Amino acid sequence: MNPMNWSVLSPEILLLAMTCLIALADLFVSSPRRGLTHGLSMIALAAVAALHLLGFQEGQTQYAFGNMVVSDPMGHLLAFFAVVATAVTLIYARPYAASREMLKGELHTLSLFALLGILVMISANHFLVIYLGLELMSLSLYALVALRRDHAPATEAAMKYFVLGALASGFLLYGLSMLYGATGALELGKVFEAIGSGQINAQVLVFGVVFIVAGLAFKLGVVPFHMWVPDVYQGAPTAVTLMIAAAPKLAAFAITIRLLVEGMIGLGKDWQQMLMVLSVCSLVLGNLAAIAQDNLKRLLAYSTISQLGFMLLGLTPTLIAGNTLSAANGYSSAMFYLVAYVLTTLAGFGVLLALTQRGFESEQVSDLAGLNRRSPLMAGIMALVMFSLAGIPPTVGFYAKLAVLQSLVSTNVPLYIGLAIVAVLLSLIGAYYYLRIVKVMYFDAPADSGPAAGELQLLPTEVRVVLGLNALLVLGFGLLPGGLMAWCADAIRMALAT
Amino acid sequence: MTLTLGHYLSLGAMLFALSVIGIFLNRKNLIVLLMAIELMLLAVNLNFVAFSHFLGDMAGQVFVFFILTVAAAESAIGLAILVVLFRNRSTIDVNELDTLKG
Amino acid sequence: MGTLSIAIWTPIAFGVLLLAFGRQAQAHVARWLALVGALVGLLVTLPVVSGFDTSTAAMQFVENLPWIARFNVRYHLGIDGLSMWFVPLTAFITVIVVIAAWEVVEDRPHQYLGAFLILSGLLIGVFTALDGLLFYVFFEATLIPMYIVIGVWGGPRRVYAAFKFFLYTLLGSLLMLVALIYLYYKSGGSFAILDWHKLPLPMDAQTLLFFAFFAAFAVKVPMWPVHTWLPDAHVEAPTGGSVVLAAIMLKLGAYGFLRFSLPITPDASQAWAGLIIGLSLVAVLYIGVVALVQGDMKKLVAYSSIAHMGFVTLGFFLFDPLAMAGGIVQMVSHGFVSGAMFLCIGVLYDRVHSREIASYGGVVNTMPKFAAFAVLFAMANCGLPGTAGFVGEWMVILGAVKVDFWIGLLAATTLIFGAAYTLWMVKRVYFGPVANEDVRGLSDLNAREFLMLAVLALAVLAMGLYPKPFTDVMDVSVAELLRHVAVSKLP
Amino acid sequence: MLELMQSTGSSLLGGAWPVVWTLIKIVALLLPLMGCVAYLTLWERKAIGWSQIRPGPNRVGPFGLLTPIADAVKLIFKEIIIPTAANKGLFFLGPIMTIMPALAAWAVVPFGPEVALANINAGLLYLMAIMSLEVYGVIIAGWASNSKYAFLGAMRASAQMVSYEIAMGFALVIVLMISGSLNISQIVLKQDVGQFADMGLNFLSWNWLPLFPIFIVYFISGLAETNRHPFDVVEGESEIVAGHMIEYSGMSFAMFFLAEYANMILVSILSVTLFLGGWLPPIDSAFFNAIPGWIWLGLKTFVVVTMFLWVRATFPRFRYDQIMRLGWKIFIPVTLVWLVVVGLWMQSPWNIWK
Amino acid sequence: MDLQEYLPVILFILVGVGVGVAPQVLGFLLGPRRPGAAKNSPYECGFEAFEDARMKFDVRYYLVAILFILFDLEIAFLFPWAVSLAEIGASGFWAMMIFLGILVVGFAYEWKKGALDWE
Repeated sequence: MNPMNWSVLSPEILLLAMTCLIALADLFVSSPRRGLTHGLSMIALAAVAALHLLGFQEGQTQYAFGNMVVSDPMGHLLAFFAVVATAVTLIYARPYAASREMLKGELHTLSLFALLGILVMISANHFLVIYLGLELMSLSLYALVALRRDHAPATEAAMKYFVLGALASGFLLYGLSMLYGATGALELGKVFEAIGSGQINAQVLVFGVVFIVAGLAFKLGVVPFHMWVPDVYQGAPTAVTLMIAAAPKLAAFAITIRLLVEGMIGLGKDWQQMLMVLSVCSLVLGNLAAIAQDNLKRLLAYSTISQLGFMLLGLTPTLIAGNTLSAANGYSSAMFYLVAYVLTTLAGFGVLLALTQRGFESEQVSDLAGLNRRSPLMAGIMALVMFSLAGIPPTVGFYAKLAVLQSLVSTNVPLYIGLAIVAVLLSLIGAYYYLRIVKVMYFDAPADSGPAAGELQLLPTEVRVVLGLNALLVLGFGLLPGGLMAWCADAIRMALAT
Repeated sequence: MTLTLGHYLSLGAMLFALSVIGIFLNRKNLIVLLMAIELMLLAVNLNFVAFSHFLGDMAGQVFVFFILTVAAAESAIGLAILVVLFRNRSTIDVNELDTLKG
Repeated sequence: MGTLSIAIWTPIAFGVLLLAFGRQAQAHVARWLALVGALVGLLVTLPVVSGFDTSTAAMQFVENLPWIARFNVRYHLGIDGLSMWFVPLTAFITVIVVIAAWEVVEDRPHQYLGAFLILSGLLIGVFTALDGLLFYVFFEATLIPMYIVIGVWGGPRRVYAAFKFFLYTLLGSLLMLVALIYLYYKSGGSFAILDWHKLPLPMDAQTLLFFAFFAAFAVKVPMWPVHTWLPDAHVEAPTGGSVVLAAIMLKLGAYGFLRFSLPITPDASQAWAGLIIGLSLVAVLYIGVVALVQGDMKKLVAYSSIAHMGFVTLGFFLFDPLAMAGGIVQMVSHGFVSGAMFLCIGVLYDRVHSREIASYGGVVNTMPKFAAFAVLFAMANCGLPGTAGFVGEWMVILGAVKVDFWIGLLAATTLIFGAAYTLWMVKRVYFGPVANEDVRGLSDLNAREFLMLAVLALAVLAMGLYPKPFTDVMDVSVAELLRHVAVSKLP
Repeated sequence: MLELMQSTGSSLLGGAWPVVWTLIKIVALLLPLMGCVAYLTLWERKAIGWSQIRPGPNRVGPFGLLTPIADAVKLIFKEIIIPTAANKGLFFLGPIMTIMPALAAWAVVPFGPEVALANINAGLLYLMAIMSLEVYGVIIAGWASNSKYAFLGAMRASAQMVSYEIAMGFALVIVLMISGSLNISQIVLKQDVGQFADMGLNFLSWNWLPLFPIFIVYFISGLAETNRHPFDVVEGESEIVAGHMIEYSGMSFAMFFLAEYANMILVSILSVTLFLGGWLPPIDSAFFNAIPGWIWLGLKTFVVVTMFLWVRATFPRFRYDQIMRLGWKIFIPVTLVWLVVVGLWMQSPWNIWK
Repeated sequence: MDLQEYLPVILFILVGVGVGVAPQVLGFLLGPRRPGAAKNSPYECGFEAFEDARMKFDVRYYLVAILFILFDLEIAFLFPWAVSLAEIGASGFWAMMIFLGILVVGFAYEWKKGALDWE
């Protein structure tokens, strides 16, 4: 057993300490604007993000706490994005929450705890740590969804999220218990060894894998485990929807990689097929169902389902005839896809949140009507987001799709090339409803409701700057995606090398 | 008759299946849903304990400890959400949770 | 930054500037800024013309920088005889569009003009990209401004048209994307188009690739039967949109055939040439007939565009140097002519707000100067010798006759159809007695309109009377391309 | 004699003998317990009477010694009323769930070294578990009655019980820390060593001295757990009459009554076991050592039980919010602090529990 | 593990149930049975019971229940730790102190939030 190696987890420890501090500080020194809470949160997040970035640049893989946690470049990178996503979410959420009597200290503390769960999940190297991280994240998010106590849809969404989330945890746990039984180990490395030894009852293993994949699929929200996504997206306060939509996906991706790839690459052919089915189903259902939506958040929920389906495609091409190169290619593509998705989603919800001030929920697609006349900047950002989600260059979304398609086609297996074509055709359907939003914003006459251009100027500088930066990144990574792609590739390469 | 691992696993699987069925078929009462979730975690616990016993490895039982704790936290949050929901909607009938659809 | 980069990014920079700082209240500033941007954009393309070396088929003005290291994508630009003319043409048309929009577009002109400037840069990017992915990025990105332009400033059914335009073209290009990725994989990790030209490919791969490219470019050209988006888009688009669509965007598809289909999949191209020729002839003949019965001027011109583009594809797939050069010349000339036609319709529409042929009659009586231009362009459109329209069509027909008399004959009928529908329209709109009060109240061209039509008329006449500079540029490249296509790439 | 019984029994009954033998032991434990409970009620009335300078019950039998018997006979022959609106099955179950834990907990109480019905290793854990079940009886009774008073009483009682269970749990944890075993016999024996025990002053080595605050917390929590005065708002006569048992009569009511007193004795005996050295004599002298352990245990328990009565006779009733405040805001912090103190103490060189 | 030791426990529980059942049955058998509408209605100080007794009640009871669950579990964690404190040494002790520290943060939070106030 190696030493505790506390420094490996220093960002997480720092975050925990700061969160506790913030929780208390908010109680004792609270103002209606939560200036102190917000400021401290930002400082904490900045510090944690910086630590992770430094860790990523160091590029080392370290184990700690008796091999229970691992810190590798992939983890650092995902964690960095998760922290940034949370920080951005909080910045966007503040004016929104303030106008809805939601700006309690809990918004920050729960978000930070959810983030902590995410970070723990990302650096997990042990079933127990995965589970604890997952639950810390999930429980915080359940509570966040219900943060508007007197808002019936939010509480209903919270209930649904809770029940299905708990169900997912149950599935995942059941799968983990099966794996534990089959391999006699809870540590990922040992599980991997045991599976590699070939002396394990394959049936139990596959049984376990089925449940694990189902549990992960629930968390990612892909068909057929997507039921919660639309309801929760729609019902939750928009700020919280963003919290659910962005950073947790990174964590789900991390455990997918850790569990399936690092832990069970030997069972690749089993879970690959499952993922394939899941992703195609998600693409079909997500894209088709989104067309019929009038609620913007619900539409984005279905869009998320299809986006994650596309992302999962990147995880399917593994180990074609032992070709780990194509596997790494696929995983890094999926990772890039996810990061691009998170970035875009942040900007999209950022606009929604900016538009929903002053007691007006900008939830219906029709609420965006004529946005271009009210606020060309917001409309522009939203259009950029939509084009990015649709995968139209020169936005980051295009390269995400390109990367995944590339990883599929590069296998040179007809099945995968077929998948690529199916994915492409389905994303054409997707383009339809993304375009519809652009249409509403640009072509339709302005709606009476909604903030006027003047009111949008009242947005806090902080929000405007971050939103602008966010949009610039969506476009900027579209023009120069190379660096980000290289990061993802490096991260995955190093993760697989160990 | 000696109890083999298979017996425990079968029981665990049955409990698990029961709870899943309970979650999906139950259309009346949210409390029953919460209980089904607890049952599900208990089924998992049974699995872990059985495996832990037959493998001679304590780690599984430690895991159970954590699951129990988390389950408690989970039901606490579940109950809290339930109370809030009831105050808003005056019902905990699963069928009546239908404002969100599209 | 190289010449081509400047040509691409100058208009885009001006466009972004307009979008960022333009205000509805200061529309005039926006117009002048746009005009300056368009003119500067045109100026910076002039070195391309003056510095072009007609004696080589190699790429010129090459810029080659790493872009996305992960996929070995490079910022690789360059032009040869096939693409050279489209760079200044695009910039030129953009100037015309800006002028055409001057007082006409009152609703947020900064956004309108900004979109066109950006579109201009992107289009130049498509014509100059030598990297497959770079090409694709420009190719796709052009959809966004066009979609917005049609949707915001278009006619009553603009939403439908915008969606149809976007989704049709997106469908094709997505398949092309898969093809590009496949080529990337096949070539061992390179997106360089020129590398792909040398890539040996088995027949079945070639066939699949050919059809993937076909899907993208045939929609864009558009070829029958995937042309249906075009009439809608043209009819609903504002004048500027129609002009750019007809003059430039349709050429993207044809250019794609030249740059991708023919050199990368020569064997499949030869094998399926019959299909393309057949479809082209259908376009020429059938669409000609369809055009004849249109009551909407814009629709008529739109169908005529399809017919003319049929000529282009026909010329390409005859594998004859004359026909191919004719196709390219036709592309350029159609750029001028169709643009001019749409502008003429725009001039009328601005005054009467109707595009129906039936709403007009005897325009020549009230707008003599305008009618003169209109008739000139109509003549060009039906390929009257001495105008730009004649040169390309004539070359294609000659080439076709060389290859197969019957193809040539069928192609030649287009002259008749073209003459029929164009002249009939001219007769109904411009000649005869003044039809109604609207026409009676028409005022003739103002200085701005006169300027832009005059410039176009000059171009049309110049190209028709002295086409040598155009063909000179192409000859070497066309010959090189045909030589390349003639060699089988089967492994 | 016992050996003779053992051998005859096992030869007669074979495999079932251990069960029968255990049953015999249980009965042998229960009967005196029931007697104690019965006479505890009498003792309570007497003690309170004396403290209020009045004689207390003295009509039935000499000094009123037969009063409990008369009470029992009266209760047996009283009608058990089941309210129409009540939930019959649960109404019946309520008293059972109340009396069962009160008795079952006795299984692990040690009456001397190795003298416990079940000398299980997880004894304390078992106690915690079984005592937690007590709440169910209250809740079920309150719910089944379908009466507002009963319902409110049950809510109050359960909230109060669970609140104090936390403080009690922390107290037990602290005891565990220094004894290092969940086996209750071990916990007792552990108290017999130490510096003072070496000097012969065993009672100073018992846990109550180093854990004095915890002992107090435990005792008061015990009062609250059993819903005894001054924490008996559950059945505050002036507000909700008899709380969760208001609808019960006759023998059903007697079950609650029995359980309450059985619990009192249980809590007392546990205080003695955990803090006051159990069956151990207070001073290491030949005379004291000669007295059997169960007598010491009984004596100590009697003293503690009498403290229950003394408290009842002396203190006014707490308000409900005061009860909750005491449990959450005073006891939990106190136990937490003491837990840390004891922990640090054990880490320090002055650790006395090595 | 010696499960034999648990036999008395199980038996005792059964006997405990028996002790609960037998007297009640006895009471039923020996006591009179004279039901009446007034006698069998819920006791409400002589008033007619006017609505279902299973009414909404104060949310604070939920709060207590939820807090209890959480704290009781902390205690469950402390149990094995306390038992083995001598063996796990200083690192084990400090690990639990961290845990308790976080617990105290939560406790302070509840306190300040007013979750522990009854009024």
